[in-house]
Amino acid sequence: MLETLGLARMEDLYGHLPPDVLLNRALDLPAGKSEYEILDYFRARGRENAVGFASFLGAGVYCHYRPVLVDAVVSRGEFLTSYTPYQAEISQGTLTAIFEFQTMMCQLTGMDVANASMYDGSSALAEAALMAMRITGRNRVVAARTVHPEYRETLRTYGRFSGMEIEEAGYDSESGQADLTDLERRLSGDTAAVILQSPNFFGIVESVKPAAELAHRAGALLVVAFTEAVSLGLLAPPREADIVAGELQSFAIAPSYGGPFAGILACREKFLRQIPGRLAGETRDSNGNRAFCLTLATREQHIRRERATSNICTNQELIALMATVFMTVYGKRGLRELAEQNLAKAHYLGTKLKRRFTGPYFNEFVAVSSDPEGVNRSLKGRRIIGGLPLRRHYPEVEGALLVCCTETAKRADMDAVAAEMNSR
Amino acid sequence: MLETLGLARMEDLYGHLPPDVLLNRALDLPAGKSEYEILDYFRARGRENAVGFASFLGAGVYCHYRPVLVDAVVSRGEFLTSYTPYQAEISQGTLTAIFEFQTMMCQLTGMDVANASMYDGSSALAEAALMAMRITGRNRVVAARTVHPEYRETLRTYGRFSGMEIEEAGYDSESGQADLTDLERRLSGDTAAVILQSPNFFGIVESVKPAAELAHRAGALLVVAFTEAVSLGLLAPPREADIVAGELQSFAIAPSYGGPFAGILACREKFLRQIPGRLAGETRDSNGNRAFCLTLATREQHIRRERATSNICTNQELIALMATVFMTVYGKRGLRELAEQNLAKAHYLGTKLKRRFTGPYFNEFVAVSSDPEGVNRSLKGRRIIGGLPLRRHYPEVEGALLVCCTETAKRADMDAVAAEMNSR
Amino acid sequence: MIKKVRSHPTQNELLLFELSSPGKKAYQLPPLDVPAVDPAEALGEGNVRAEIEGFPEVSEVEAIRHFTRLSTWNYAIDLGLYPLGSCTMKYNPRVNEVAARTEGLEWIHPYQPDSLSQGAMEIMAALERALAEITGMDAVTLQPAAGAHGELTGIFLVRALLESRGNPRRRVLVPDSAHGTNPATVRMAGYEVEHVASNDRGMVDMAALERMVDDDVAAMMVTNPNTLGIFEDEIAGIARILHAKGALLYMDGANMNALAGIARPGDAGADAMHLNLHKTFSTPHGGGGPGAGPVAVKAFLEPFLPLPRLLRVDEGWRWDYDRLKSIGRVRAFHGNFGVLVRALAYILAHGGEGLKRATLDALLNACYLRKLLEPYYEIAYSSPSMHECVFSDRRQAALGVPTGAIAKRLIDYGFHPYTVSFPLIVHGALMIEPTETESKRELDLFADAMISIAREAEENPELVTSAPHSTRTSRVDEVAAARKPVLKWSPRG
Amino acid sequence: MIKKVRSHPTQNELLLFELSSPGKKAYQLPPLDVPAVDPAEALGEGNVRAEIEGFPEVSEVEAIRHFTRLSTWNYAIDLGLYPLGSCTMKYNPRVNEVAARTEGLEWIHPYQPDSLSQGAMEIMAALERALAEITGMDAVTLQPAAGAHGELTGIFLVRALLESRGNPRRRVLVPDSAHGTNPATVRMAGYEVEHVASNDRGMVDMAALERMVDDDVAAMMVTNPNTLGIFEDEIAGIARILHAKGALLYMDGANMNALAGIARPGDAGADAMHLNLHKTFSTPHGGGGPGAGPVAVKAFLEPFLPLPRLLRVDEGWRWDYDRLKSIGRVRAFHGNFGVLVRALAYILAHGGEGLKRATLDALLNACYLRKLLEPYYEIAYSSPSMHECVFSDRRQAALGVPTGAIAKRLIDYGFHPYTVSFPLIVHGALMIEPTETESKRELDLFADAMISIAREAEENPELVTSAPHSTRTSRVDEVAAARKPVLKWSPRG
Ligand SMILES: Cc1ncc(COP(=O)(O)O)c(C=O)c1O
Ligand SMILES: Cc1ncc(COP(=O)(O)O)c(C=O)c1O
Repeated sequence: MLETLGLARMEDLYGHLPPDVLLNRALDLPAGKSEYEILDYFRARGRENAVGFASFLGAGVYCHYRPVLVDAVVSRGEFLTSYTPYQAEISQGTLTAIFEFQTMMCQLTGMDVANASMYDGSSALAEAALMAMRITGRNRVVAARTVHPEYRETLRTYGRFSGMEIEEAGYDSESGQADLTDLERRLSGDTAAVILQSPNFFGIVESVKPAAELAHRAGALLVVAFTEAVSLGLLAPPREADIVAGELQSFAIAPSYGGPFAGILACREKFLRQIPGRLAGETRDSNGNRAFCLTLATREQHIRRERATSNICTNQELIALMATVFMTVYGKRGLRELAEQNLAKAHYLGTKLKRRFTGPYFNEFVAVSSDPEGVNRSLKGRRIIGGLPLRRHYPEVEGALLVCCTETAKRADMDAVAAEMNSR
Repeated sequence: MLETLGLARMEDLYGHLPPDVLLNRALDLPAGKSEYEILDYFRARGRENAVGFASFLGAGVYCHYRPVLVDAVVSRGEFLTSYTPYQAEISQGTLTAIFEFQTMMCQLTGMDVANASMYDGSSALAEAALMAMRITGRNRVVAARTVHPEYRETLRTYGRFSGMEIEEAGYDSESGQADLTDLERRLSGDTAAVILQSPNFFGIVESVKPAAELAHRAGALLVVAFTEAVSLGLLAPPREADIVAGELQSFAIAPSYGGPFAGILACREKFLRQIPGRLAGETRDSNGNRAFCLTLATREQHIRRERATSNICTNQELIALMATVFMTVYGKRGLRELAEQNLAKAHYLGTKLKRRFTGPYFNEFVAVSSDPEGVNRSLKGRRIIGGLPLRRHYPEVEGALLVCCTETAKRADMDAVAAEMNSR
Repeated sequence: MIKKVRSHPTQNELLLFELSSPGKKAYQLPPLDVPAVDPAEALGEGNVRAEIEGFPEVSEVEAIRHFTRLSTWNYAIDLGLYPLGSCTMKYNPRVNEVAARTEGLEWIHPYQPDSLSQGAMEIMAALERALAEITGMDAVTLQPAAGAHGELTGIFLVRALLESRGNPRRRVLVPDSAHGTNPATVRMAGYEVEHVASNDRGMVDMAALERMVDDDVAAMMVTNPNTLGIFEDEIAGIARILHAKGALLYMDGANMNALAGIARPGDAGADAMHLNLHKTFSTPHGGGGPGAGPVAVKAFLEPFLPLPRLLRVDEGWRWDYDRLKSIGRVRAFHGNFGVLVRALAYILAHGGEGLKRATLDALLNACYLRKLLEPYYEIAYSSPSMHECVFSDRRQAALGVPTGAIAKRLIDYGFHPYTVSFPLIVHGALMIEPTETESKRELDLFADAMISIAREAEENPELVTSAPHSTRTSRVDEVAAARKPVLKWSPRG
Repeated sequence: MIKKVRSHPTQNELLLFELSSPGKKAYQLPPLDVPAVDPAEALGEGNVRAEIEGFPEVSEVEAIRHFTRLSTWNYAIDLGLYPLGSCTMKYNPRVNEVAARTEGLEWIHPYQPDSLSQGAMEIMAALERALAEITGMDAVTLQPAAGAHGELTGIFLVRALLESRGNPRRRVLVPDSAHGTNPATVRMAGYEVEHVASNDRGMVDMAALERMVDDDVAAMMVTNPNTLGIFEDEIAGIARILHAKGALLYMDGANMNALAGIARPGDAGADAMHLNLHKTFSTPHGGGGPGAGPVAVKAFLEPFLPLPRLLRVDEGWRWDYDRLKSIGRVRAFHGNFGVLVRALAYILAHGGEGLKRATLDALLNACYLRKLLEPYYEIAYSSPSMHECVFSDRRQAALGVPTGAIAKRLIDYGFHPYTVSFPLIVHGALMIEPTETESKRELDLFADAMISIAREAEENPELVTSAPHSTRTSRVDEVAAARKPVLKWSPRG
């Protein structure tokens, strides 16, 4: 091939680059390794993390069973190694799956429209707020402090440079739900959105309906976030919301130290033109057969450039596909049964412990302890990872652990946690 | 569907069976389990076996690296969940792979024809002996005692009821090679086959050529077996043999406590009609395109019934496919380099130990020890599985371990074995 | 009208040897951590080979594309109904594949000490127990690698037993409807095959049997349900006739998918039988294996089973080699363990209830298809069908459209054909086994296709006889392949 | 003549909702080992939902067949060349997938104590080190989830820095050849976009730049090589002009596949840049993600990086949240860790030498294709190509065959099309990036196809404009899809 190009050496391929930008030495990296050495390396690193521990951590990342079908499907090269389906005629597999995903997301959330995925729940929430600003032409956002702290931090970063003003509304120290009176107090004529999360960070189910009424009365939109998608199998969907932003990690996605996950944005029909991200739509091919394609691209950066609804391009399609397979495997009854098992497990442990809040909870709750760190330390000795100490994010909630029990929680481990916490 | 059949209950589907043959109770088996419980069960069983041990066991089953591509390929449903390729027009994938497999087997063994696989090396060897009887019309077989003991046991079982008389020829207690003079002494006018294995059970390379001359002089066929396929990357192929029977486990097949593996039969052109098992052949389709199909079925049971060359039907196709991917990944240079690494590792340890035999060895050898069991016991404490004590199969070789070192053997572990064995 | 498939481009691909170019590689080995050794020195010049003539050299991406492209030329269960009669092509739960890849099961050596293999041995013991319960037999060997291997083991057992009684006898009876492996097995065990005719109900002719059984008959091999998908309802009587003359009843259990949970061969008088784990107990067929063919026997045959046997001792499981009457090994090592794991996973997933439900669904699907197709195809025998139904092509053959052509035409309709021309006693057999894992929708589509082809046979036979028309590879010339066999690639083409 | 593909039947398939029938299930949960809880009691009537309207109910075999059938409708890297310009669709070694599934990496929670996460943190630290070395920058954040997310993070950093200096400034310069994410990002960071024209060599017009840069310019986003596949050889000069006015040079590193091992943006004056790990450092694109877009910066920007940061202390790694100047998080948790594992696996496999070799092969393949196609298609700019080459459809458009039609026709020839109509400054762009993992054979077949289409454009334009002709789905009506959007399935169709 070099001959074809009339070149002598491979280096001639970049002979035209200015010498001063060239790297005149070899990269300072170890020599290439065989796949066996590479796997040994990662297995060794893996052993330096907690392996085979029982865990009661939730707080936005949940450990659920993963049906084996999920891996069987996403391992197929036709899904794994294809690009964003711009060329519809040879991408119908991905496009059909996205269309099914969008449909199931609407069925779960009660919204009219859902996109093909966002990076994660936190960036989806930030985009939802920006979306609300575009829709309302207002610039203030009121977020409940019961929204996941890292979601609020992400919101702040996105908001900081886009003229978004963010206020946080407190919560009822009894119930652990957002304090709607405080929230109402903060509404004004330039409030673009009210942001709630349900179940909230404390695991407590929020009252979406009254919040929606407050927001709408003030001419603002209600944005509802979720971090535990399994709860949608049992909880009433946030139909009263205008935009729903969520995280699908619970749908067969391994915790993987925090990613890759898949965010989702869903909204009412009328806000369709303002939703960011990819959308697959139904249409026909020239033979009249049903077909699908990416649509409404005029919202997107590659067409609209600086006037796009967002700069998002690559999203999390393969993860959304995993979630789609997960939803297919569990189906209508399975997702319900799964949610009910989560409910039962969490309430089994929840009733044994002193809980900080009284509001209804799904699969996690805040447990009070005189010595949270001490509890975790001695549980660690028994290869159990206890709950998440709330100190850092909620200094006012002293001596508390956020404890999560999914369907994978074993009774014996829960008993051990209860014994440990009640022994102090 | 029951209505369509005009039936009321599912049980009516077998209402015509005589009551006395019906099972009038439920099967005494535990209730059905979820996939999570099933995987837990097998993981628990797995932990009851040696996991993460370094192992120096060979003796017909070898631990080699498995390229990740092998699993990626055989996990594809189109290979995994298809049947024997009787319908060529929708089985060209499997048929093409078999044709490539047969070709590579011929390239490796130096034979003209290879079949699509047998159950394993031992049954392949037994079939080779039966094949030799059919070809020569004779009924005696002389097998060297250096052939894998379990292969010889299998041969005996197959031979016992088919009128085969089996004699075993001894070995040179110096070199560890088959004793050709003893072997020659046992040849007679009704010897159908002489059977050698190379490298033999002691890991020693046999001299195929002189054995072939002896056999042929007596009008018998030479059957050469192999258990360590990787050796074919480095050793001269047994061209002088008439039939080659081998085990391909070394080609990316996990030890899996002894199976499934894949046997192979290869032979000279002129014996083609007597070879058992499936054969894929090249032909054309009605458009003149190259195509492949199963061929020469008149040798097989489904056509020839009691006059078939064998009763084999289902064989080990998926395993043969794994071996095909393995051979493709390593290729011409890789298989050589792999074999040379095996040679180097075995000789590194071999030269540190007192070896029982002087013949040339590939990746295993017999090491002498005053207390083999003691050595293994203390190695086990260090999570090392030592060599195989020869006592059971070769009582005359007292105080000996059959030690194998593949490319996966780590220098430190080999040093540990050497230290342990030389310390007594 | 073809509803099930549409045409789409599939990638062409050369053979590996044609793709190959010198210097390409798809492998990398870790650096050698010991001194290299000169092969010629270590092994002797003469023992070292030259480079492997013609062996492929390709890159990693070429390798994965090669096999991925090839795979797209295959039909498979994962793509649709695969109604091969007698083959029980059911869907095999993917969890079985994951179970078989458990590290502590996949990477263990058959020679590691029993003390380090207890988990594997417990799995085998648990499977032996379950299979004994399901078949109604007393003991099970898991060593045979496939059904035919199991048959061979079974007839070896019969012969060993009879020899121990002083006379191995000479003949083994095989119904004329039997699978080819049966007679082939009989010969490999040194017996003569004697065929037993079927009666007009598609069952063993009892009168004929009475006449044939004498004390030179070693055994009879009966498949039940037989290859016509018909239950031999005289099975107990067959056993009585044989036993009265000191002969044994061997049952070919390949069709156990029709009985699991509702009837047990052991209760009906079978003395020995094999099971095809890769059929009834779900190991993906992998284009032709691997499988496993355990043999279950009554207590009096147990001493003859292949060695070693699992033995329960205080410390746990032990392999017992000390068995004087054993026929010896039928293969090296402990059997196709990976397949055994899949079978146990399947049994654990179903439980007793689930196995029976699967059986009932298998019967339902077969009877449903028979019902839909009977108006268009001639059923071979009027007796009720169990897990499969067998038609004759008489009606279509009269129009010049034999079973083989109908099969090829099914491909255009998006289905894998049924089993063609077997059993032999049926004129142009169409042998259809849907299995329990197929949905009504898939069955209805299949019936539509079959009915549409029946119509084509009348209106446009040529269309059927020249099928398939839609595949990347059109009708393959199998005659030419056999006339001058080309069984390997060679540079000159 | 079409050499690469042949037609074959592919299975049709309904949507899950159409397949669904009540009572079917593909799941089973372990029995509950604690008392069941009444949802209404625990949560309150009003909080409990009715059944999920329309949610699917299918069996396990229907589920796997559904997705397997769908998959066969896709083109993919595993099937062949995927020359999407700017997307770097290279083959991603399968070992990466295995590495990412390591139990101790896949099943760890981001909130488990640092003491139980040291392996994960070491992996991230090692990757940060490697990326800094490859880019010639001082510090790296791995938090961004994709390239565009990295851009956003990068411009946030620029703005935070400038604000800390007292004036964020108002404008960010973006070449007219830039990828759409660049201007979109600028707006999201509250800046105005100002476009910089390209000169006739397809590079930034330095004179124009001189004029535009003043102390109201915050930064310029430069892609290098740019989207024309041309190296901006004045890059150092661009940096000088910007720096002279206190503005920053942000580099879009999406095309790093053309530079790794031969040149480092940091050495050429870039202050901040992102990398698309899913392009240059190999994560399979998965039909649209996931990816990762780490941002590498010079030391003076390090204090502003998102928190938390990895901190080395005596006990090992710790997450440091105590960073006053940080812009804060750009997402929850620690980034797309699974993608980071794949990237490190790729870097470990290649090493420094291997990365350079890959870069050279990428250049070679692109230049080779350009050479073969130049006689038939009009190259957009005469400047030398790096890792991709961009043609214009002028010659074919004149015959009524625009780039979009040529792209669709490529499908009939068995290839995925190139990137169509981007960059915008090229009339009907054909943007071709073969990547280093393609073989000469595949490139030659692609060139043959392109040349054959060029001929068809002259002899039979209609054939090209009505393509594709061979796919199961013919030309899709995207206009209708956008006119009245149907974005979800509903019972009434
Ligand atoms: C009735 C019957 N018996 C025996 C066999 C042989 O089993 P295998 O193919 O596992 O050797 C089969 C398989 O085709 C069969 O259908
Ligand atoms: C030049 C360029 N910049 C930025 C991006 C955006 O990267 P991502 O898709 O990962 O967000 C792309 C990807 O298409 C690109 O090609």
